[in-house]
Amino acid sequence: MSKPRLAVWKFASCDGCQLTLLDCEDQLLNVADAIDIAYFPEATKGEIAGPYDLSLVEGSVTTAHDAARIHEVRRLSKKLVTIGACATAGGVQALRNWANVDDFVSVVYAHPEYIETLETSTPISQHVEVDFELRGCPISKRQLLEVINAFVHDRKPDIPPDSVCVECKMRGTPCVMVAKGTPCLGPITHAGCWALCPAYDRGCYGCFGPATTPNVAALGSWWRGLGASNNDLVLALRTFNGYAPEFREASETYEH
Amino acid sequence: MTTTAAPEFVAEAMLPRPFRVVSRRQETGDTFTLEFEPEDGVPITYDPGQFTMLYAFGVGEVPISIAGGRAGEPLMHTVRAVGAVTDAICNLPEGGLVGVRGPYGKGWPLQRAVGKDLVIAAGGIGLAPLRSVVVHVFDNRDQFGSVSLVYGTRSPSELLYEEELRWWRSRFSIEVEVTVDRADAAWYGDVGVVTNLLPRITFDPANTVAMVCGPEIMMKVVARELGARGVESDEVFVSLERNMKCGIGLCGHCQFGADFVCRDGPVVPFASVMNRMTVEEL
Amino acid sequence: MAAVVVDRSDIGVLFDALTADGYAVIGPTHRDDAIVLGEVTSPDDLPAGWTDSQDGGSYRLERRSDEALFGYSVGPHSPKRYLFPPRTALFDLDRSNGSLTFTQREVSTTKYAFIGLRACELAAIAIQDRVFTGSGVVDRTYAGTREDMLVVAVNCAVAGGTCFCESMGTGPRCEEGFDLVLTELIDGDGHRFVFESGSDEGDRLLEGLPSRPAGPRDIERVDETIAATSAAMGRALDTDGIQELLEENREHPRWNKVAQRCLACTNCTLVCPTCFCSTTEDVAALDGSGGTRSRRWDSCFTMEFSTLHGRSVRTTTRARYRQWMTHKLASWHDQFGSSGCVGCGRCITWCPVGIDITKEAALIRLERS
Amino acid sequence: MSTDREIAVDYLARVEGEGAMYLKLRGEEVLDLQFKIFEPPRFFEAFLRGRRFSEAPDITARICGICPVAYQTSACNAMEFAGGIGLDGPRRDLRRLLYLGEWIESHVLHVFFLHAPDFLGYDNAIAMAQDHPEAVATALRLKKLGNSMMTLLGGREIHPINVRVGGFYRTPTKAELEAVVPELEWGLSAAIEATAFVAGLPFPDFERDYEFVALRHPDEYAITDGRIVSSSGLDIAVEEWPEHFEESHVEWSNALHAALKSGGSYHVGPMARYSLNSSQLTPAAANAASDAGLGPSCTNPFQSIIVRSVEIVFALEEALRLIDGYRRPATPAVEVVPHGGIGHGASEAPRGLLYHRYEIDPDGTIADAHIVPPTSQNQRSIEEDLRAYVTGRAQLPDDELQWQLEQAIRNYDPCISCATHFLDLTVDRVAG
Ligand SMILES: Cc1cc2nc3c(=O)[nH]c(=O)nc-3n(C[C@H](O)[C@H](O)[C@H](O)COP(=O)(O)OP(=O)(O)OC[C@H]3O[C@@H](n4cnc5c(N)ncnc54)[C@H](O)[C@@H]3O)c2cc1C
Ligand code: SF4
Ligand code: SF4
Ligand code: SF4
Repeated sequence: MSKPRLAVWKFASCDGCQLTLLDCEDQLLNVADAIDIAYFPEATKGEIAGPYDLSLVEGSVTTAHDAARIHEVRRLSKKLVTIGACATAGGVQALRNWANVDDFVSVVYAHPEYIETLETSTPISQHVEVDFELRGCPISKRQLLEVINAFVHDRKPDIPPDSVCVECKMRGTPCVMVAKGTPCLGPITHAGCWALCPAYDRGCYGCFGPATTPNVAALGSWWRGLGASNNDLVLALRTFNGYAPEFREASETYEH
Repeated sequence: MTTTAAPEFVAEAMLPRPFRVVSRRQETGDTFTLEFEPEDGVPITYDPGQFTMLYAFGVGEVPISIAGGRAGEPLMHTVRAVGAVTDAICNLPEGGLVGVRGPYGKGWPLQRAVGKDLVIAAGGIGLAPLRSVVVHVFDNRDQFGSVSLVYGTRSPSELLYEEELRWWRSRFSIEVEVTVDRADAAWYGDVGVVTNLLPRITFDPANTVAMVCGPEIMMKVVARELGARGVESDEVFVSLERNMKCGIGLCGHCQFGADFVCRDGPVVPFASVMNRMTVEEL
Repeated sequence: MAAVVVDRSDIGVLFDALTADGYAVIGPTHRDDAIVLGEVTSPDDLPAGWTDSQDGGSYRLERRSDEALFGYSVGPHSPKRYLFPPRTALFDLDRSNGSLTFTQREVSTTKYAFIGLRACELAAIAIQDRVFTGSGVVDRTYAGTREDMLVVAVNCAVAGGTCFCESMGTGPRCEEGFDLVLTELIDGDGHRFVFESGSDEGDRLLEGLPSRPAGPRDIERVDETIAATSAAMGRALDTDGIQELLEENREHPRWNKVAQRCLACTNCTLVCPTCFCSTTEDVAALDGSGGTRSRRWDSCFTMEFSTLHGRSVRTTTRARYRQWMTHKLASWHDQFGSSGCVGCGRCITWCPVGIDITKEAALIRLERS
Repeated sequence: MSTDREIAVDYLARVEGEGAMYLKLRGEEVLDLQFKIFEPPRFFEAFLRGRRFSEAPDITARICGICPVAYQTSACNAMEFAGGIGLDGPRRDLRRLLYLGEWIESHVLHVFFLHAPDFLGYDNAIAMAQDHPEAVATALRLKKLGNSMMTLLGGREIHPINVRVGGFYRTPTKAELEAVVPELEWGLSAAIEATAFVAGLPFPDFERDYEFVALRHPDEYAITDGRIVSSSGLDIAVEEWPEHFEESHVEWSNALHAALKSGGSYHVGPMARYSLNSSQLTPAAANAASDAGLGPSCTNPFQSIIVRSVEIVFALEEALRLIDGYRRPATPAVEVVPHGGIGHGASEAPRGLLYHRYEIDPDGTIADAHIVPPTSQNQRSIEEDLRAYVTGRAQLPDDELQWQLEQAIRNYDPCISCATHFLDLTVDRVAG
């Protein structure tokens, strides 16, 4: 039986999500046994031509070239899974979507005319059909392995879309919002990180993006009671998943 | 502390036994009937209407009604592929292995129907849990008065057990009426919803037990229609469906009001749930 | 056995005795700005001199003027963490060589001794006993841990800001379900504990403690302490006819109101000492040779909880909140013969936005249909 | 007759990010050489404007998934500078310890997964594992060790959540740190062996006279802070960076090129650190270096792989020392309140000096941000290496030349995600 072929693609990103695969030290060789790592430029020079059975796509679309390239990736891939906040929600670079990109370019570059970029940073799903979106900035190792496992066995990945609070409580961390008045995005943020931040004595900053049906308005009023300003709310909602619809819309209501 | 049954240890009750697929038949586009034999040779004895928890390796476990399998026969399930687990089960080849726990829940009140007329009404996949009732009736035909089966699906291609349906019909000892919502070119039978068939069948409303299984809306409509014909709502039995993770009243998922559908149902008298069935998202 | 008095200076003997008997001793400890359960090996591990101030969505630790060991009310943890752990492996699967084998996981053999459980927590354990062992099937993990467990309970000397055990008839005095119960007294007669035994095991333990018989003055002080706690309850819930009230008000507008504030974050259910919902999880080896199935905490507040054919039955937060509260206060009576709420106040305190079950019930009563 | 040749690598592999190389040759003569970074720009410096000073560590971490701690540290340093404090005592030790975890992880990744396959002729480490299973198993275990230090101190290995301006959110207990000691001890001996293995690789005969730039600290091999020094005697405080360095924008790259104002390219990274500070290495690291045949400095960029191995040894030894002396601080962080002003911060990322500069408004809002990552500082040096390397080797067949030139780029462990604000190789041989 021939092994399924895996390809790892990079768009605008920090490389952290694809590094997560290399960070699975204990499982890496098993993964390589179960699937052919056919295209993964960060880790290998060798390259097996497509089509690929599974494509992991990291990063968002920010250039005209990438907007075209993603269609080619889709064409070459049986299943396409986006990995991380960039690919799933546009990433931190989507903060440009609220600004004038020309201003942005001139802040960073002396010769803006050399820079080709789009006005917006957009998630992969705005360009092509996506089979599964894995959240997190960065993604969790455990969940990445679950997605690969599910794919190899032709099943749906078991990635509960609950709030971070579920994991926080399972972990036994006393709620930082209740016990210390520290603002926390946990109740509206997608689980998967094993409620890391509260366990380290800080509020969740939403790096996994919105949970299902997040009640941002209710959490927002509570935050204000804890002393947060509208601008604090805008900043908190607009980080790595700011362009996810639920966070985006809510942040816009706090802007005025 | 009173216990209704001999205490059973749960993790044991949560522990499936391996069963092997001995036959697989495609019923419709997405529905398959599979028969299973226990690897350890110990068969499952059940009441019609009960269900098992079927476990697909590495994917998960789902409740599935027992469609048949009398003493000495393999365990029969009819499964519609609608999601992760049911897809995996429907894709099993002959010789494939699953885990089986059960049987669980309260089945159809066959004893109560002895000496009475019996109305069996099924919609779609709802015929699966009623199939074993029909089989039981044929095996014990003299225990019941007039028996009728009304069955409806959305289209002719979605009819389950077509061959058996034809055979049941040919026996004339029970009345079989079938309808489809939308006909195709080859269909020369009835068109319309199941309730349309009810006026046609004969039963004594004062001495009838009805067993109904299908989508919630269909069960409500049939029960109301039967009520209008004079059947008491506590003689109408419906089979409820809720998400279940354990099948034994511990996971909490299947609660419908105070009932744990897995344990207090799935078969319940319509009278006990009709108020609740009108509450949205209960 | 009659009540005895143990001095603060001698209380360490109890910890030593339990440890010597092979118990893992679990008690209140001060961690992460809260009082949580954890392993304790001596009275030094207890949060001496701390108390808490609790309200909807707020919990703060404060210093007491004395060095009381139990001078606070319940924290975010309950014994549920140990009896019904957040995640339990059920069985392992092996699919090598063409067969499928399921192998039961062994039940944990840890013997727990809980120190400092309150009356409401004893009531909650009694409820979970009925859930996990009382309805025909017996949950092995629960029953296994429960069987060998020992309880040193405490009569509450302070009522928390969200406590309402008085209304639920579950406290503050510990009536049953303990091996030992103590009342902590600090006054002119010193810092001491009045112990009463509730079992043979309790008798045995008491015999090993340096103690003196409790005098009438000590007993009087215990009664006064508990009475004062009863009088100081932070909350109250009118339970009169509550089952009918909720069952008849399933379409009450209040459900919509609360849904506007509710985050459906699950905190209330997970801190509740009686909530018992769970789901299952499968982990399979990448090569398909085997795997493990586990059970983990779940909550009726998640969207997935009631999924049927790819769609949730309770899509709205309104329906989910109603399910939770109606289950707790109403249908629980039909299922397990008591309320599902013991009045510990955790769901009020630990709701990140301070939604209050007592207030919601009162509002439905006020505007009942 | 000499023919003009073009060698183009459109997508360089085993580097972090997207880059390319273009080379145009006429016979032996290099007509054109470009090391291109086409990683799309992400505009961190622009959207940092308007954010709170306290957000800089978490946001800038996202510039690079390979060296987030470097970004967090330089950002914290800059904010602390603006707030008028410098971290000291156990909080500084923890910052250094976390950073060492990143050095170990990043260096092991580069040495064994990205670079060693070049020398041994494999496409990747997984292919290498077939013939060298033990070396790869050891490498994986070392990498995991680096990651576990980051997880312990930072919460997770990529984009740690525990770093804040002024220190940490939660500090570990001594017992938590001591739990990793046995694995660190194993790691130290494994890394010493690995250095010997790496020292035995075949190195091309190639030396260059670099202007090295790195941090230097009076008491230790500098990582988290220090003064900026160079081989030609520059010795400045971090806040003097703008006076001595400048960045320019070339048409073929999305990464800015940096240069010394005094003229010319310079080189940052392990070779620079080693060459400037090797006397400050810990004893086992110093021994490993001399056993591997390194002198007090190293000017063959292909041998940077040895220097990285030596730095792994150093990192493990230093980690053991820090854990031994650790006392948990009373509070995890010190309060830092920058009331406006300018903050400069630098630290030694695995790939070299990483400089941050922020202008902060009186209310703590970032008004301006400027970030100079190591790879953009090395761009010129890389191009110069390539030019020098081709000279005398232009007769090599295209595929061999391409492989060696790619290797010459990978000598720098270029992190292109960082540099963009940055690989493919194209060689054009023009018929002449
Ligand atoms: C008592 C009873 C008897 C049933 N008998 C049959 C039968 O004979 N044939 C048949 O095809 N189907 C039957 N079903 C429905 C069947 O259980 C679901 O279709 C199945 O659970 C869907 O799971 P999935 O993983 O394939 O789908 P997904 O949509 O991927 O399911 C996700 C999760 O939701 C749960 N879930 C989803 N739908 C249901 C549901 N309807 N009931 C319970 N849990 C659900 C599952 O537990 C699953 O873990 C019965 C259900 C019940 C309660
Ligand atoms: S989602 Fe975050 S971690 Fe992943 S590539 Fe984007 S910035 Fe990096
Ligand atoms: S700390 Fe945050 S994630 Fe944890 S329970 Fe509280 S609100 Fe939820
Ligand atoms: S708690 Fe929130 S911010 Fe922290 S790692 Fe988890 S999802 Fe990300």
